[in-house]
Amino acid sequence: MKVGDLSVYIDMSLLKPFSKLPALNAATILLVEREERFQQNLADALVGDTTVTVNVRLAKSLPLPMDNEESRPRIDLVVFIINLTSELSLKSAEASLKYLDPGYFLGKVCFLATNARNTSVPTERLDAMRKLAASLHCPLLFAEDQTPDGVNSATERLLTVLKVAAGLVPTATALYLSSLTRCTIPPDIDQPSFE
Amino acid sequence: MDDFGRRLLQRLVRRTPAQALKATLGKWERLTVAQRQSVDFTQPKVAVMEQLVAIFEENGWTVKHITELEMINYMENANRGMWHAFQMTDPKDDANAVEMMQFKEQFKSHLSELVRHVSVKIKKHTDEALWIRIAWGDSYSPPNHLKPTYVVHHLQTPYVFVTSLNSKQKPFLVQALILSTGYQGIKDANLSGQKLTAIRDLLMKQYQQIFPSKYNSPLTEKNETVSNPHIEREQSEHASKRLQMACEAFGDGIVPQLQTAVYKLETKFRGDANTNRTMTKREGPFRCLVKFASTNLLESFRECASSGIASTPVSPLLSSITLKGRNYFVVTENGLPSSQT
Amino acid sequence: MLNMEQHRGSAVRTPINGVPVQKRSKSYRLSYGSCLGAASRFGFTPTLTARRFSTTRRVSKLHNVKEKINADQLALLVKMEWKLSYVTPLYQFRHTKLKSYSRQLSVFITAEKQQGLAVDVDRVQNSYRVSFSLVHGMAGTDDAETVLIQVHSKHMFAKKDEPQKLIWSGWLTCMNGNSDYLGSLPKDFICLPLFGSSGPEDLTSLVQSWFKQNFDCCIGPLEISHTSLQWLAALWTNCHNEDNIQHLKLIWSLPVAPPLQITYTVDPQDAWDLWGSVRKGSGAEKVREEEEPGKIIDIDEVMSFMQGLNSHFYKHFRLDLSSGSLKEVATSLGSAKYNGKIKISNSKYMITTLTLLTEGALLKMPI
Amino acid sequence: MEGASSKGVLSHLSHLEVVTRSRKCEAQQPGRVAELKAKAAALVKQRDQLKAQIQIQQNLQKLRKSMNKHSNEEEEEMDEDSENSQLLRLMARHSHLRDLLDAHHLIGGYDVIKTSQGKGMCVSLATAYEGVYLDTYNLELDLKPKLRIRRHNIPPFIPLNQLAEQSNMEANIKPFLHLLSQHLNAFAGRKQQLKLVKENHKSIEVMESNVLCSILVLMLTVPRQKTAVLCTLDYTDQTRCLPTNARFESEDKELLNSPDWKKHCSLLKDTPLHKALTTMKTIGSIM
Repeated sequence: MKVGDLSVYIDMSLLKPFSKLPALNAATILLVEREERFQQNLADALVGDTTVTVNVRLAKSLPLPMDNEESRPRIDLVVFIINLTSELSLKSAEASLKYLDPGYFLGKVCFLATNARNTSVPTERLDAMRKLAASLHCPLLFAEDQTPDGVNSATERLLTVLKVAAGLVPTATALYLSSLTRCTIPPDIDQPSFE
Repeated sequence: MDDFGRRLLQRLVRRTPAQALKATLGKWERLTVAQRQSVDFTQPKVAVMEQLVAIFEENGWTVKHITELEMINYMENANRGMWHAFQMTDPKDDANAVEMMQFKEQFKSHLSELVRHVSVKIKKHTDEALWIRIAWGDSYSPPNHLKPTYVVHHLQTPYVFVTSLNSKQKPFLVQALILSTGYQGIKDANLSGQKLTAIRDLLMKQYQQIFPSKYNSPLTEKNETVSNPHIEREQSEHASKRLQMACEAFGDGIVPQLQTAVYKLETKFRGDANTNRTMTKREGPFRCLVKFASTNLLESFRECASSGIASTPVSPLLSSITLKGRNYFVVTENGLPSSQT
Repeated sequence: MLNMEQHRGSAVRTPINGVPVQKRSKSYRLSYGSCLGAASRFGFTPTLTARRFSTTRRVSKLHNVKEKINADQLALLVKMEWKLSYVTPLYQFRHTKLKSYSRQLSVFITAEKQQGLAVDVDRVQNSYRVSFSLVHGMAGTDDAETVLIQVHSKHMFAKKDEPQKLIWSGWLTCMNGNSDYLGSLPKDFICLPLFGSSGPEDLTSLVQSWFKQNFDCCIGPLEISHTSLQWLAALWTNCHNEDNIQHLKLIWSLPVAPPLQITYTVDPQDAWDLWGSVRKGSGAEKVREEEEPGKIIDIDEVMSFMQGLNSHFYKHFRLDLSSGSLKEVATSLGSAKYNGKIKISNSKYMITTLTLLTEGALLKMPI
Repeated sequence: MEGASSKGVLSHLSHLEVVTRSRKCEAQQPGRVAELKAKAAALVKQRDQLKAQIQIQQNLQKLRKSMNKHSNEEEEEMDEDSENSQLLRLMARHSHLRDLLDAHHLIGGYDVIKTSQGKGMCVSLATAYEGVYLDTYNLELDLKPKLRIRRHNIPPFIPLNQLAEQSNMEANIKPFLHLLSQHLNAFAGRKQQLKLVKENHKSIEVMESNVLCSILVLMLTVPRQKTAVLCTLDYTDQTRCLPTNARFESEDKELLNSPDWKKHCSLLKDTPLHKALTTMKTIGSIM
């Protein structure tokens, strides 16, 4: 495949952060969740915010279908919702990453993990999650998806990150916020201690 | 009333919840309204038992009446024990014209020729289904009313549903059925379950099926919930296509409440080619038994397909539950379409 | 304050004020430590190491357990299905004082039981008899000895001379616990992290509350994690060439409404062939390994073994098992359930299984 | 000083702005002309296309007329370029079939649509009785490797497989669909009649019926002496919704031999049941 084709391929389905002009006092957030359950509650809570008109786009995975390319507003923040009790949820999120323009990874992507406290979550998956977020310098938020307060607190935190990512907060840029909140892991995370 | 009758009645009273017993007595025309009122169902079972025994003795009713009562009770709540479905094959041309009276006489006469002591009771249920209660005896012992076999047959259809039938009794029942219905053979329909209504509706296609049609399928209209204008589902066509395929494979709305499906796989190993190269080249079958269980299996499968846990189009193994009306499969190498790999 | 020497290579955690405090607050410090330890799993405080399962396991075949452990104790261990719990280190538990513990526990149970019932005292008095006993030979080099607890009782209305029935049994063990961790415990603490119980629930909670009161420890339910279940599936399949496992049964549950349960039972010989095909170095190294006393099994082999089973399943049903969770693994050698129920039916593989479960329990220990 | 230089700079900037604006509109002029030329070319192309389509339609009409007249003489003027006429003949046949399908849909026969990317088709058969649309039944068929019924919701007492063999479905599906539609409509008609009888004639008790409605036993009462007459109707021919045989039984033998009741017998055999019963009631021979 010649480089030319490659670029066409990449360009075609790649989601770009600055390909369109932003709307006035509005922000658009894309929630990507394989299970398509928590994202619905989050969406209903997010659009409730009165200070900013929030547009929510819901998707099961990337790439997004081409045909509603024109009608889709510029996406300011991409949130990958990962249900830690399902291996498939993490794999599907990982597979979607390659459809994001590198520009997104400067503070416009964040991971939201649910069911982290569930004991059926093997520690290896939790570490893989943290390593993925750390390697992409993205923040890793944890949320409780079963209770309404869990949904509300997750919505609050997403709204703050979204407002910064959409440039609606004069004093902070997306990159600056992500450098403060990005996930880090201890250096010896890989070293097994039960030899 | 002899103590065998008493034991039979006691078992019936003990096994049936008070309300159901009351309803059954209601349906049993033999009791006058006064007699029915006299039985106080709020009392413990022992007291209810005594009252019933008194009424039975008062009317001089025998074991025959008790078995009649038991049959009505069984017909009302049949979802217990394990029901097996059979399908009669190669019908003669008059098979469709069999009429109830004619079937009743022929079945009773054929069966009593084959088995010396047998008690047969045939009743028609409200849904036109024929219920047959058979108490088997043999040349020495009288019919054993404690372990009756129940058979349900819908006239003009090849389907028969049987519960608590042992292998010794089976040939006699089969012979009697064939002779009295104008069919010439019978085969196991590979369908069994605890809920008679579920396996009957599945086999006789008495449930809402979705077919591809020109017009906008009712499914998409149903779930276009009016959501907030600011929320937009990007892959909504994928979702509706998945839902359409899920409903086409497993039915729409209320589906027969099947609870298990069993697959005996005897196909070659089919891992992903690069990691299990040695296994895929292996000659023999990779034998395994897969059992799916859920309180409502078809609903679970439907949600698997519509939520994407199962990829669509649905695997022919799963969709053949509804297509063929079966829930037991032996899958061999040729049984599986080669395109499956 | 106790100076908790950390695992090799990681920063030593020094307590905040460093002043020695009496016993009561110490356990508080310890339990505080455990939640801190748990917190470290969630990536907030980078200083503490998150521990996890070892990635390789030695299957020691030489342990012929039969000679070392006394017969009827072994029979009991093999017969029952045990409910697992984890126990934090016991403070001042002495293997020498088992006799007095038996008496104390018996009195404790009788007192607790008596509160509920207004029955004349002497009949109830001798109805619960507890016996603590040591299980020799069921411990690694530097593990504490395994303790077996049995509660006999006569039924309330039984006649005087009727023999007492065994109504509840339990054991505490530590099988090949991590030597660094065990070494790091101060001398008055004994670590028997794995607690198995079989019998009525109320007696189990009575015994557990007695332990909590007397040895200042925390006891909680211990699930068998997804990874441990996969390890057990591989370990048991690995034994097929010596003891026929009859079948490898895996029970998955998928998160749909109503929940879907899938029982995937594989023919033992086919499972063994698949296991053989994923073993690394099934070529040359395998021969070298034969001479070694125990074979080394690697986590990647376990993963590709499960991956092989799942992709075979997917190719038939186009249903991805990894979207659900593994709930139970069973063979003729034993069965393990996610909710913490274990049955070891063949004594030969008790050591490996208990080692795995001990590791799971140690993960719950405070740092 | 600082203000002057800035003024200098500002004026320079505005001058540059003026220059660019003027240059842009000159460039505009030639662009405008090219744009118009392209538009013209596109319009010409579209016109030619439409012309060609009209030409094809005309040929199709001529062909369809000749096909309908089954005129066997060869259409000389058509075959100058055989490949083109071949295509036209195919298109004609296609539009002919499409019209046939629409017709079937209109007269309530059946609808056929393609499914699973052409590998299968789904037939939906509508049933109606006395102008009232009743149930619609569906049949999904696999075309490859051979015509086979894949899925259907036909009730089990309609012998679908026998009908398929009998009308040799695999060879030609039209007779099979016709036969099946007959069976289904007859069944729907019989069921509808039974429903109407139960609704309109409460006084007449239905003693016996079956799922296929192929047998019916009614209890009639003669007004004066209140003698009971048992009327049995047999619908042995399942493609018709009228009984093939009707017979009466009663203690009062000679009542049955009376001419009225003979007439009733044939009446029941050629008129729908609910209508026949109303006429018998008006004559006064039954309650």
